Amino acid sequence: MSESVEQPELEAPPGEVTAELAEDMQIATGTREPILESAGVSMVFGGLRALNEVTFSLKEGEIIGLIGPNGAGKTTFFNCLTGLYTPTSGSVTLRGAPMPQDPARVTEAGVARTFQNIRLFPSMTATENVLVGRHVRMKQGPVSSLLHGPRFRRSEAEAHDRAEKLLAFVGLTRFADELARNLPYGDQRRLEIARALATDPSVLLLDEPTAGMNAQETEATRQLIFAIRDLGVSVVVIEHDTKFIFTLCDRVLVLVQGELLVEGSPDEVRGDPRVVEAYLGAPPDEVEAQIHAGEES
Amino acid sequence: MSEVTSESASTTETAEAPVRTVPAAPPARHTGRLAGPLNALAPHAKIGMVVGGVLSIVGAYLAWSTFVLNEGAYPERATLTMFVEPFGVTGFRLHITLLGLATIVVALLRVPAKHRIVRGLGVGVTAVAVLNGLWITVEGGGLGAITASDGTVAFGSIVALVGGLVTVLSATAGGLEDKPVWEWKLAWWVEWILLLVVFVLILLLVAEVLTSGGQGGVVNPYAGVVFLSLLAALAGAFAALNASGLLTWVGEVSERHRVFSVVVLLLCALALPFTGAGTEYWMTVASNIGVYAATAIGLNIVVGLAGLLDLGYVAFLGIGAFVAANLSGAAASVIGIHVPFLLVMVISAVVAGIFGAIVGSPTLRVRGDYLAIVTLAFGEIFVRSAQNNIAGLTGGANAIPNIPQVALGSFQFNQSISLGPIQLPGGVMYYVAIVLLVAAVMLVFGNLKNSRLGRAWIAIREDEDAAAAMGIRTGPIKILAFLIGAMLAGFAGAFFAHKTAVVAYDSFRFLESVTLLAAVILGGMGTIPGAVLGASILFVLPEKLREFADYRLLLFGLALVLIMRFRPQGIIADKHRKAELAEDPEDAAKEAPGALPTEVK
Amino acid sequence: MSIFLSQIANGLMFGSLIALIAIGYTMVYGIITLINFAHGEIFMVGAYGGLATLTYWVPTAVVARWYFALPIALVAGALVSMLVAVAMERFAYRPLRNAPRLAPLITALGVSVALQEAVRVFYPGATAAIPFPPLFIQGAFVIPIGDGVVIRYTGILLIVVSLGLAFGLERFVERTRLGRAMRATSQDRDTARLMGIDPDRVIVLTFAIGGALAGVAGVLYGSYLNNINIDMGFQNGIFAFTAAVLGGIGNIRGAVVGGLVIGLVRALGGQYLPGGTAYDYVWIFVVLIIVLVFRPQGFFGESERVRA
Amino acid sequence: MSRTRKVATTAALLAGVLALSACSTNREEASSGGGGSCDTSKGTLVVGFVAPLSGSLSALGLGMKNSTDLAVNQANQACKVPGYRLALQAEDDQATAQIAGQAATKLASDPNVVGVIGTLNSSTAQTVAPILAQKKIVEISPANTNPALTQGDNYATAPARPNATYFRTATTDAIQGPFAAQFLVQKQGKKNIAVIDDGKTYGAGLADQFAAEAQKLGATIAARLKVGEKDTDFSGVITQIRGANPDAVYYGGEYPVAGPLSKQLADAGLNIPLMGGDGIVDSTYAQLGGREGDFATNVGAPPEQQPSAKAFIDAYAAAGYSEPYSAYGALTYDAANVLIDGLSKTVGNGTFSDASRDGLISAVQATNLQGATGAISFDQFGDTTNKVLTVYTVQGGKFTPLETGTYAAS
Repeated sequence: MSESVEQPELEAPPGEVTAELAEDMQIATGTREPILESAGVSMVFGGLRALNEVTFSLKEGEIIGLIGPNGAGKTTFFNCLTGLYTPTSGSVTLRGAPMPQDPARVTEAGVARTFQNIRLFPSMTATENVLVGRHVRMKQGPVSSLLHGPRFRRSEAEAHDRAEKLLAFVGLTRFADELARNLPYGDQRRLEIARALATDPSVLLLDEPTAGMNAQETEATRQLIFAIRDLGVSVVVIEHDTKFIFTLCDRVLVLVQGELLVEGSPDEVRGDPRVVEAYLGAPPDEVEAQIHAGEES
Repeated sequence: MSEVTSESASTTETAEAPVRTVPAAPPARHTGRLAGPLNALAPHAKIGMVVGGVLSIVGAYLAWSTFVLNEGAYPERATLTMFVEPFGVTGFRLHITLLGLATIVVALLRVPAKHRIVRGLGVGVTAVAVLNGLWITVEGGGLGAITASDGTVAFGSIVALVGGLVTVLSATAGGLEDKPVWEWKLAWWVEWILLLVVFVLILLLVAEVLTSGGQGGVVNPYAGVVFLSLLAALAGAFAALNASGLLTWVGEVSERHRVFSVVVLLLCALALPFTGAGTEYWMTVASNIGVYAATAIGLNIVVGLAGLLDLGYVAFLGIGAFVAANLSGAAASVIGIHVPFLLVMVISAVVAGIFGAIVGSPTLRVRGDYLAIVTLAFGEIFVRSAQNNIAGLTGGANAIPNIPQVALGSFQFNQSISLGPIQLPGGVMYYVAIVLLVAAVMLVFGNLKNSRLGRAWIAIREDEDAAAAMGIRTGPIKILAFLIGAMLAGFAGAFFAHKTAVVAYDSFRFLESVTLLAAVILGGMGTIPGAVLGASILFVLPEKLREFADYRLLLFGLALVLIMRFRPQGIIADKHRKAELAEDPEDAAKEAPGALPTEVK
Repeated sequence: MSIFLSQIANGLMFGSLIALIAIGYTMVYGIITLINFAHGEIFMVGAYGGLATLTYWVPTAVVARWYFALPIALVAGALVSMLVAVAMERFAYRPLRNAPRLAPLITALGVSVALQEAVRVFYPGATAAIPFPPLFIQGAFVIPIGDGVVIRYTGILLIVVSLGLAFGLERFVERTRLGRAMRATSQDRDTARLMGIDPDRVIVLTFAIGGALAGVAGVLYGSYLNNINIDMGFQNGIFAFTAAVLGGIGNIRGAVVGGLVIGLVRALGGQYLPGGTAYDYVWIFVVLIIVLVFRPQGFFGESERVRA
Repeated sequence: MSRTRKVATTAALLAGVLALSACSTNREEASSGGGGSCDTSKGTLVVGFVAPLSGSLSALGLGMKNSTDLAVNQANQACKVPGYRLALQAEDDQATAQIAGQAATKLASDPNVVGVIGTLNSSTAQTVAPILAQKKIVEISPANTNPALTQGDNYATAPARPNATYFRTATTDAIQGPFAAQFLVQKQGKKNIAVIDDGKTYGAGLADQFAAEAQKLGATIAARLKVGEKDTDFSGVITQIRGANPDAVYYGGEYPVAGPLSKQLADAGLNIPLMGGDGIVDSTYAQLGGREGDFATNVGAPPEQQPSAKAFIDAYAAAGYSEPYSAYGALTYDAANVLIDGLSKTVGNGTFSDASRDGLISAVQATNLQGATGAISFDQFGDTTNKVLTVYTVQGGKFTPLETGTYAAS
């Protein structure tokens, strides 16, 4: 049934929803201190050096873009940041503390992510997907889960309330009770973002959030990411679509063959000849192909 | 719960009409096999249905068997005719008559989804006719038994079969509508009364099904087929009711009054001893069903919610039972102390839970099929160890016999009770206790399912890596599923030990694990009533069809294959979260595993 | 010392039988990642097929001469098993090709129960163990070490045939066009399809080969132990699966090594570990659990891709 | 499409099932033995039966069922119980206690059930016996060997009968095991014996009793081992006992294992006799690998010397059952006849009612019958007093009687 529904016009989340959510989540400290940092991160698979001494830092309230040609090590770097990989050398720190080496603990510490190829829980409703995101912030032991006492109900109510607000935030209220697998493609991406936001992250890592989207949807996603920043969440985006990155991010990092090639404001990066060379070093049609094809797996 | 049902654009809503959607009969253009005859029949569908109904009734009143079968005429009079005894039909002929009458009435009235309803009725008539006809043929030794032989004629089954088929064909030709959706909302007390009536009807129906055909045995050789025939008739009636959308509506009403429904259902279950099924025999069977249902619910947590296949699950029932046996004061137990039953249940559950956690711990490293094999290995190790009387705790080949009955003061649970003039059968207290136990276990399952923990399990089942990325510590949570599931089985095991009075290793073999799994799958994975329904079916069918004991396992194996092929989601499909098994092939293909190499660590 | 060597010999004989069954497991899993639970029953059906041929269709004079009877029985057993395996693939597994993982596994359980019961109900006398005619030179020779190490001729036959078939099969898979198609399909079914390989045919072929080997194993088992029963499939099937995992699933050489290891564990465990022969199967399961938990890719497995 | 296929499959399955069950028709004309020329005006009395009829133990269970059926049919033909037709109602217990409990409860709640023959497993008897005792229904087991069933949990120290309705024609392990030991040690002069069992109630009990008596008589137990109940490869076990150089092997278990075990012993160069209990006495023992010179004990005098036994074997063959009567056939036949005999004494020319049950129990208790396994009567615990046992040896491919004796404790 969802396929037949007319797409309502996509726009930025209404201001009052954002304000309310920001109050609930209480993430912004307004300090603009560095949150997420990596120092000399290298990653070696067998004989292959996928990352070489990557150092970067993400300040609070910042949107950073991570670009680079296929095979540049973007996803590998992402996986190092989220605890899926343990770097061969170097360190990743969150607010100065070393990043735990376990995806669940990373999320608990406040770093949430989405996946390049959407990985929702397909047979759960949109609301339930977001509720799973609340898992880590809910206080329910096995015993209270069993007895459904007043504390349990309070925490359930809170979680449902938050889920409702998050769905409103990403514009999916009308799909609240729909199974995730039945959602249109673009909305699945938005649901994944809502689910990630449900973990109250201070850092959100988005892996190609506009892959497969048309211009209108891409624009809506940009507005959404700005709104997420307004919640006080710092954002790192991997993306092929350089135009999207340059109009979205405060800072852009270019990764080429595992090395951090350039770092700077969109304007600086756009004008940097090394970037153009890195991208256009390959024949034009291959560049084209890279933009449409997936990341290295 | 669902006031905000979003509706599809095509919905036509009128304020007063109770029916939300009255699907019109789709234009009758059939394709595929039988398309020609069906299209030809389409304009005359109404007449066809009426004719089918009439034929069915006529069939019911004709003679069905030319022979007088050994144990008396099958199953009643073989040569009943309209003129001798117009109202003298009972049994399967009564069922056919009722289905036929309903066919005519529905065909003539303006009823939503008329053709779909009639088709259900027709299928019922057909099934009853085929079953009884085949049976008479086989027992009577040839087709002569249902046609003409030795100067007697008996075309009842054939006429009824034709009637049923004509009904089905005409209804199909008339075009099958979609199921209508009803939106009546009545005053709360009217709905309460309605639910009460429905649940009491279900209770009576269950009692009727259980006692249909008598208890079987040599004195009553037709019990099996009478039972099957009743099932066939009920299936037809059920299909018709379902087609009318009324069943769905009642389901919604009961959803609106959930607590009330649950309480009434529990009371109905407790009232079973007061019905015709209130015999010691059915109390014993029901208690066994209860033990297996409780265990299957535990398994449902592991398999249905968390998606972890366990092939050695019956071991936890066994561990619970052996613990209880050792603490029962039975002479053969090495521990030889007697602990009060309630405490025993707790200890059994805890011990089983500990073993559950141990068996579950490989889930930290092993996934999918391999995990299933690990659990199978644990199950086999348990059986072997129990057979070898490990540490003297299991009695080995001699088992632990003579476990005393559970007693309240001087009252033993296997004694019968008198409530004023009503004499309740022996074993009724076990029945009551197990109903309460199963209710408690269902509550546990339901509460867990709708909690943070339950959602985490389902998330793990759906996509373990994504679940981890949502902050779910998948390892401990999976072990918790094993632990809680095993505890429920341990509870049931304590009960099992006392009810059966002997605990032997051979009650906990691999086949029992497969039976439990089959119960969960048959009933519907991940649903609350599914495991109970599945366990009931797997126990009641062999009891009612003891004639086929030799083929029991063969049919069981084939049934598993057929269920997986045709209805993998089980009888009660999980509404929201179609269990992993129920996924459409296309979807499964779409959700091909992602490129994220999460295993490398 | 002679006891130790005898147990080694016992282990190798039992192990090579298990290896032969394990090859079927490992090939099927390699191609469609299905634990074909019913494979043990295919082995059992092969034994009954061979026996039926000898009992009902071959003159006793022929049965009495092992050099005639043995090949007849082996071929008959292989054929029966192959037919059952292919039919099983066609009617039970193929419709579930794209279903979620649990579905075929549970189907396999159902097929296993149904096959075992079908033989019990329909094969005359199969409710109990049935004698199996000797199909090879009877007796044993003794290696004079200590008290003597006894080696039965049928055991030698078992080892020679099993290892020979395994070797031949490995050559087949490595050298022939069909073998390459099988390997391609096991790597990536969709790509193989693009290369013009019909995966359905390859899968049928896999089931057929695995079934034939299991049938041979069934007949050898019968002539080695002189009786067969309907339970022989389940237990030996589980051991064979363990062997397949042990060796690294999808790997024929691994299955053989795994089978031999299982045989040795059983023989030596029954001799030297606490509990003696009463617990010898327990040790196999313990090994299974340890391997699955700590080295799920087995001895020869290259990747963990099979774990999913 | 798949729908039609589904319907077709279901129909085919159904038809198959019905066809299968149609081994014999149920037309009145075709009825045989349903009373013959006897008067059956008072109705039908039911002889209940509980044993495994499906699964891997069904071989024994089906043999028992047929033997009971034979006794019931013969009784009907001979008008043993005037005015009544007897009918057999066989229930499957799936060899598990909980299903056996259901079957027993089902039989117990039928007022026409006069008595129950069964069960096979001692563990199922433990749950069946009390259920039947409550309703005063006689149970006679041809196969249970656990002493606790008749003499209570403290059978060794303070025997006390738990259920007055429970009897058995099976000889307990406590008689057969020692009898075999006396033969093997005293008569055959075997002093170094390996004892193996299959871990089941019957086999393990028998082997234990044998080993105890053999040691008492001065023999050494060279090895005490277990094999799996479904094993067929015994090379490991044989290698172990080979080192101990035994001069005989005693096996507690049944013939499907015993036969191959015997053969594999010989293959390993151990040309020593294997001895077992009644569980290995089967016509296929030698075919399965049993060797000339192997021994077995069996209950009662040899059939050749005893017309009643011969009569049973002939009648069984004549009845054309599709399964052999197997290990417990004769004992089951006797058990059924004990019940029928008691019934005919109790009912006489009167009618059977619940009031007759006490009388039936006493009648069975007072049984004195010449059965297929010898003279049958019961002691105060309900155990058979038939302590006549025969030692058989394999000659020319089958068991032939060697000597018959009465067990006396040493």
